[in-house]
Amino acid sequence: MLITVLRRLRDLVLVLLLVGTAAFLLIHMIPGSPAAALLGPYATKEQIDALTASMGLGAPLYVQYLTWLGNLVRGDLGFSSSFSLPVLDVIAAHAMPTVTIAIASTVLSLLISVPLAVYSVAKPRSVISRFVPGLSAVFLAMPTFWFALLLILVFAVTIQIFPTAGYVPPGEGLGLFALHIALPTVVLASHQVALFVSTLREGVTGELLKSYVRTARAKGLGETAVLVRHVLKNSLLSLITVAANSFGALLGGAVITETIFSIPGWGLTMYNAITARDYALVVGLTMTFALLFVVVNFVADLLYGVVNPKVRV
Amino acid sequence: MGFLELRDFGVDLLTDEGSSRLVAQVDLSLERGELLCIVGESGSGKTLTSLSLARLLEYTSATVPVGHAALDGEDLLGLDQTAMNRIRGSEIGVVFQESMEALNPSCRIEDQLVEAARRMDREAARAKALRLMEEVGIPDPAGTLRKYPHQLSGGMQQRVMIAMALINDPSLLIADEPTTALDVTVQAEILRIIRNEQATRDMACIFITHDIGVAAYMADRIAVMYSGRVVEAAPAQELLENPRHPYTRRLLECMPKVGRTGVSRFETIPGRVPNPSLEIIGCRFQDRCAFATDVCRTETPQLLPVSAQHEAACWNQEAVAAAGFAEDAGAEPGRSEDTAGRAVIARAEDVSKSYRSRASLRRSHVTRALDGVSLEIREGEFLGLVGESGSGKTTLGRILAGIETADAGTVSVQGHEHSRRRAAVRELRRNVQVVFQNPHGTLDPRLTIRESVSEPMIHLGGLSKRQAHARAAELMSQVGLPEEYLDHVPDALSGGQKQRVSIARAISISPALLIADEPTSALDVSVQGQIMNVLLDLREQTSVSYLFITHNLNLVLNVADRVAVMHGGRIVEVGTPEEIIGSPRTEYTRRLLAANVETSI
Amino acid sequence: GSSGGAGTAASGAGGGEPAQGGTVRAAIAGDPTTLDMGLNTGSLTIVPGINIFENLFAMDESFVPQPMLAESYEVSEDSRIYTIRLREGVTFHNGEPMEAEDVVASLERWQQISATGTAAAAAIESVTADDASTVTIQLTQPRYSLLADLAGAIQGAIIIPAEVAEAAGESPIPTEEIIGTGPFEVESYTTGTGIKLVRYEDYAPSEAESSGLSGEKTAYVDAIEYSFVADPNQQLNGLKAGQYDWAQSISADQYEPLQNDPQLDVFTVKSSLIATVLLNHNENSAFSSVEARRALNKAIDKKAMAQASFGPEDLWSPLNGSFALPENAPMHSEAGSEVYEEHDPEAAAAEFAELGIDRPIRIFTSQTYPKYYQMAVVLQSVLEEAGLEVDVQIYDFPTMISKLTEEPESWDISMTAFSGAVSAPSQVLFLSPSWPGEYSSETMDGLMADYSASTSEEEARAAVDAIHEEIWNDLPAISIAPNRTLGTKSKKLQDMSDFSSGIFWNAHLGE
Amino acid sequence: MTEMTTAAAGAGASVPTAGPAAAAARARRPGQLVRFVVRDPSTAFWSAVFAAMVLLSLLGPFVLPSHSAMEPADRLLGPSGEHWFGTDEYGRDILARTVYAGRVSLGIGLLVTLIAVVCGVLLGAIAAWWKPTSAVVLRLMDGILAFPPIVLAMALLVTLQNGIISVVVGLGIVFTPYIARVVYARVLALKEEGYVTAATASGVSPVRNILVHILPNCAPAIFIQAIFVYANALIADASLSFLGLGVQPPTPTWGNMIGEARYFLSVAPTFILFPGIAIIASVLALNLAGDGLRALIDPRARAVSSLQYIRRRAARRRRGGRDAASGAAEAVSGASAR
Ligand SMILES: Nc1ncnc2c1ncn2[C@@H]1O[C@H](COP(=O)(O)OP(=O)(O)OP(=O)(O)O)[C@@H](O)[C@H]1O
Ligand SMILES: Nc1ncnc2c1ncn2[C@@H]1O[C@H](COP(=O)(O)OP(=O)(O)OP(=O)(O)O)[C@@H](O)[C@H]1O
Ligand SMILES: [Mg+2]
Ligand SMILES: [Mg+2]
Repeated sequence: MLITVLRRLRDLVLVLLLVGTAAFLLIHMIPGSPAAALLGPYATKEQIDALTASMGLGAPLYVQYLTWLGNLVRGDLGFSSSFSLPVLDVIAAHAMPTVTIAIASTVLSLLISVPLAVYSVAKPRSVISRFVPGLSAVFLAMPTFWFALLLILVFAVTIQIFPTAGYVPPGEGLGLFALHIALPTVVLASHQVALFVSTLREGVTGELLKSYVRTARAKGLGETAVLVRHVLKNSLLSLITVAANSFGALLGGAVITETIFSIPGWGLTMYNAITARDYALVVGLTMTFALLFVVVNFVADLLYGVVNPKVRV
Repeated sequence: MGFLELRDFGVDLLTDEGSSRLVAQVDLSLERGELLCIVGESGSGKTLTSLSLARLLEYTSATVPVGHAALDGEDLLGLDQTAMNRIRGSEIGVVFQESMEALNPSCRIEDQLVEAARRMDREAARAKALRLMEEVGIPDPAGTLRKYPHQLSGGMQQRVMIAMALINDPSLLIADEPTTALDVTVQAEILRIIRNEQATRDMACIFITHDIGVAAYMADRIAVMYSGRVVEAAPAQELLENPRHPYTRRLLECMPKVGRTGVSRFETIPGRVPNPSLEIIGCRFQDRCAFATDVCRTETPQLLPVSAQHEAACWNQEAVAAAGFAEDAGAEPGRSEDTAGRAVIARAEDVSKSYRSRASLRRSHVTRALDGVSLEIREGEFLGLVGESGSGKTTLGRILAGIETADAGTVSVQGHEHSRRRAAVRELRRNVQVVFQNPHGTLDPRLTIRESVSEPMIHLGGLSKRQAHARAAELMSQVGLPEEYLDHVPDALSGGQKQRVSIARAISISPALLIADEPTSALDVSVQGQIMNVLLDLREQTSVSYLFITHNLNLVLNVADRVAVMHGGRIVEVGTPEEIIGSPRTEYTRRLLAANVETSI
Repeated sequence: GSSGGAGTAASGAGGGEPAQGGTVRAAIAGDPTTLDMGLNTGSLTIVPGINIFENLFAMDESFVPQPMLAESYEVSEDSRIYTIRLREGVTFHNGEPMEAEDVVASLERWQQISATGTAAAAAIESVTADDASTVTIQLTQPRYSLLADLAGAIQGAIIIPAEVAEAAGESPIPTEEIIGTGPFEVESYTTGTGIKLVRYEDYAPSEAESSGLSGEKTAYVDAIEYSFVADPNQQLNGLKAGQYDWAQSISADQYEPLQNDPQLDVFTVKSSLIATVLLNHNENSAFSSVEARRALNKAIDKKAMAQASFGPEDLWSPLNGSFALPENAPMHSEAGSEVYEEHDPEAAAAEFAELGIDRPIRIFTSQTYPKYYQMAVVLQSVLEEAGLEVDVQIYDFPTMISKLTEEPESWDISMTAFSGAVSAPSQVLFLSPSWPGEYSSETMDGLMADYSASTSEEEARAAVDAIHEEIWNDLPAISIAPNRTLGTKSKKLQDMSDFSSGIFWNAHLGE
Repeated sequence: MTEMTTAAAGAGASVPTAGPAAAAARARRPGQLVRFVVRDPSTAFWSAVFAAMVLLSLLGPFVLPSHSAMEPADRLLGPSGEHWFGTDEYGRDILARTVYAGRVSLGIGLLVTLIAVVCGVLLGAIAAWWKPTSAVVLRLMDGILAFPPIVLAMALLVTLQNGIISVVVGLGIVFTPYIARVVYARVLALKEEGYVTAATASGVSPVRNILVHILPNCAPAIFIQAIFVYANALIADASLSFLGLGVQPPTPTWGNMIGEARYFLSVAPTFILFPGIAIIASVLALNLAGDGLRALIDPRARAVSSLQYIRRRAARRRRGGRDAASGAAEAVSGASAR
């Protein structure tokens, strides 16, 4: 166990370093500077140069990189130029919406898709089941922003039951908070549900052909018992991987959805940080995403073990 | 009216064009306490028949049982699946072929057993499960109940399956090749358990096997299936002694015989089993039959009573009965050759090999596959290597062939020690060739037979592509295949034919040593004979040595010059077949021999 | 709604006292990241900033500087000494009174960090506090634009407490130290989400009549809540759904449809931009020669371009070539308009052919500002019609700016817009050598000096006309048309000034 | 952006990781293919839809009016006889642009897929065959998966100065792991196949072994995965364009058309419709055709589709009730109705 954890940790550190370095180099490669961003569109070159120097960004790239590495070792992700705050504080401050939406969307999707997929396989000729495969295919093919625009038009502009955009921290009222993250969550969940349903449908149908199902039927179990007691658990395996990947990706901030709905989560912050050439923040966020991605997948492996005793950790 | 009555029972396959009959003319009846074996080669329709009977096949394939089937007077084919569930749960128990697959990998044994129980509460079910587990010979029943299937050995899993099938005290037990994947010794135990349970519970039992030896050990009655039809059915003794169908007869002749050594030829049935869905005018065995007459080609024989209990579907029963059993066609069995004085061409000294398998994320598990093994193979020698599953036979073969490297010890072929140098590896490959167990996997499905056979000649033999292709034709005749097969892809060939191609490929560069790793285990007994004959002929023609790996002790005792017995990664005994049969030195060898005798004729 | 339906601030004072209270919900296009209006030139900072900060002087309705935090001022005979008396009773949001030393420190910082400030600094010898309420500015040479410089809103000379000014230096002022003298003060700034301003209860209004950014200011509403909504479409949706009372960046395409909306008002804002084709004078540029620039000027149909990019006429009229909006009386000029109006594609094509430009014209543009991107697209087709090859390169805005400055040999044309509310010709960025494009001309320098040396309105007027004349003669850049900012608000929000974007004093919420 | 990786992840996970290569060879037989089309008309239909979109985008621009001709007076018109799909904000014909954008979008998708396949196959095969490299390659793939595509896209867009190349390279990198993982798993499995061992024993060199025996046998799996990558690349390209990080206008892509159209959602609501439908249709066609084709080569997927087939047949049989064995067929459909 210890060895496994250590090996995982080593891999994690490697991935983080790789990702961090890549982000560092890439963002510095992009023209433009934090100073220019701070000064706005009508700043002159002199002003920009002066501010750049005073921000300590004048040094050669390798020196800046080594400094960054040195700080990183000490757990210091640097200082965000656009927020004038330590990067970690900025990341923490913007965690709430992204994490909530990612969790809400994933949980909601699982709650919907698992029964739906099982039902649609079990009762293929019911009305709902006939529409499930087609609908999930359509939702998988639909760019999320397209669906988001549609939802806004219907639910925020026409019926006006949800706000069109914006965000209210849960501290200022849970109801308002929920109202504001409702549409983005639905947008992301629509895609996830489609993904999960199609994964699970395939999983369940595939499992149905395995011999142990025949054994269960040979015991005289009814189809419902066969599905729920035997097939479901085994077909969750592929879903776990897919769900973890999808959840991990959402934790990386759904940039487009957050932009459309003006949700100040990690995705929008990342987008703004890039626009503002906030070097430290871009690198910090990138590493946070990578960390969460790896951790979520590790947890998925653990879960995998719960379902599949063969690979139990 | 028997307890189980099948009248004109069959199985239809639904296709776009309509339906085709996969299984037909099954007329069988079975009493309580009676055990019926259905035997037949792979693809003869045994599984189709038995699972259609239990109405289990319809879920996963487009098949429909037709005709008439009644269990204790109840019409099985007229029921809907809900009603069938009731019957399946309480009246019919099923033991499946692949126990590992047939158990739910993610559920504990206990849950799987208990959920099968009808008409009792959880506690009673648990208690009963525990009792049954003991009954089927599981050492630590309580502990095992808490385990998951993958934590059990194949034999244990099969016992669990049996316990599961018995938990509702069914009146009919269907066992579909329950021992095929198991070791001889384990197989013997499982067979005993089933026989016992069947007898003590007074159950009717349909036992399916492709091994007529097993059938002989188990059955009260035997039904022989061929290409989806029952061709002969009779009380076991009667069928074995007085077969009336030429197919039954050939099957019996093909069996390796106990106690013989130095055999140089096996009986075979030429040709292939026709696909059961084919419409054939006349007898389905006509092309392979020595007794076939004109009527066989024009009219389909029905099952005709031979005696009160004995039926056979053959127009020429009398002729079949009249002909005596063919003795083994080869040189009359005699002593195997003494190879002691010959030069050693391959030698393993004190070879060890361990595998670190990551059984789970937590434990890494070290398997000692070989533990100080020493072995010599002499020029022209046929060395048999037997042992239970997992004893390290394959590993030893792979290490000798240089596909795997040993952790410790030395291996040399023709005096050269194995090394990683390119030239040495080439030299080794030239000297040692391998034929693998699974004929389906060993040929690249995308290459033609010609390309596959030519590969070693081009890469090791230094032949040009043209030369190699030309020589491929010769090789085909050497392994008894028509030349036109060279342009086929492997899929067009049967298992036995593929195995011959593998052999052709292996001998194409005239290796000094041919390692054959269970080359016949996946094949039917009739085809096994063909393959063995090819190998034996080669031995006559060239001075190639064999390391012949198998768990079929009978087979290897029949033909080998020397036999080595492996157990738990060690070689526990080496000797001539006569020595092994006559005076086995270890307890393990004795058990192996005993198990073999039980299931042989 | 009707266009121009929003009256000026003054009209509010007419009837009975407007309703007090309520919160204005405003949507702006993004997180300004800093509210330091003295430093940041972007509209995201300025829009909330003008409600927080005040300068010594402020522009009135007709862009003439009027005393704001100043009570009065005197100019010496030789125009070199400005003595400014500060208004009594003005306090900062932190409760401290505003005193001369704060003004001195603020102006020091302004001279360091602001483009206008640094330009002015060349003429400023010293800024001193005579007593607590008097500041003297001593110049080395006359600077006619000094008051206008002090009144500017872009990187303006905002007056902040001395300790804040000194602590910040050249860096942005941290959010918790955003302290001004304006009618609203910062209550909270949640990065990424929004800003909340509340009425500054101790605000001391000027007694002068309210006009433009100057004069009396009354905060009727209790608070202003700015939400950051990046997508203009979403701002509109929010307005329609009643989620916002005012939105900063509604697409001009909505101008006509919204005029019929029963809930919303649309209007154009006075302090808007002048859309301009920026030309590169670098020797590697196709437009380093004046002939090429003239051919280009002839090739462009300004009206068509304005129409294609900005839509309805209200948004780009009146069409003329001045660098200042017509409302900006001191700076606006019709001089050179005959060149501006020249449109002769055939002649242009012939001239280009004669010049033998044989490589693609490189147009840099950014989709960050869709309108200017659209201008680039139109320009592309114009040039292609004139027989030139065109290579439009699109970057995000920071990249484009950085490339324009750092790779001067890599481009020929860029699209942008400059403020039409400049208060001195020196604030016209394309005339500045430090602005991308490397324009420099001794003639222009001389005319600029003339303007600075002006001592009377007439002299200044003449200089402004001469500068316009020279601009259309030498074509440092080509002004296309005013680009009116669209003001969009709900009808509930009344009496909002249309002088500049986002003025919330004197505005009030109806029932 | 992130949304797109989710989709790709799904495709990644649902593709076969192993399966007898024999199945692949079987699938090549034309008879089987025809039978499959009959069995699974939906696959045939969606393949045809995609083929039609490709053809249209290749040939359409020759017959349609120019996609770049502007008519400022006719801006933002709704569909009419003259402009079937209406006009955009410059008065350009949306039909012509949608069709032309198909060329660009589908072309980009194809290039992305090619890059991902080439890199993915190389990396996957190397990592699986030479064990020591696997750690490095797998970490690299993890790194790419965990890396926010938007940073990469932005950096590439700016440094390469060419929207098409940067999107192609960027997405090529982003999707490489999805191919590499499949190849890795397949090669790892195929490495244990008898015929690969047999080839080794026949003196075939590792490189030749990979080229001759392994890669061709995982080609079907790669092909199927490539289809899903293609589909997801279309969505990803659109997402990048939506953020202004994709192919830059005036070159139309479906994504940047939607990106532009969103500003005119309330003025010209049909504008956003057509490029959107084009994306959805092509992605849908690719995904569904891919699903069907996968059933041809992946034994598990084939089993799934045959189970569905069984049910359909049973249902049809019951409705038709045309057979003598209708009692038994009843049982079949009874089973399937559950
Ligand atoms: N669902 C099906 N569709 C088409 N053909 C089938 C189906 N199931 C079985 N068959 C064919 O029917 C024949 C008999 O199959 P069956 O599984 O009963 O043989 P078996 O005697 O059990 O063989 P084995 O010893 O290999 O288990 C085979 O040729 C097989 O290919
Ligand atoms: N590649 C491998 N990785 C891990 N363990 C292995 C590997 N190959 C073999 N083993 C283990 O080594 C032991 C010996 O295996 P080997 O295949 O040599 O046995 P065998 O005698 O050929 O068995 P069988 O009769 O089942 O073929 C077994 O316990 C097996 O699980
Ligand atoms: Mg079978
Ligand atoms: Mg073995």
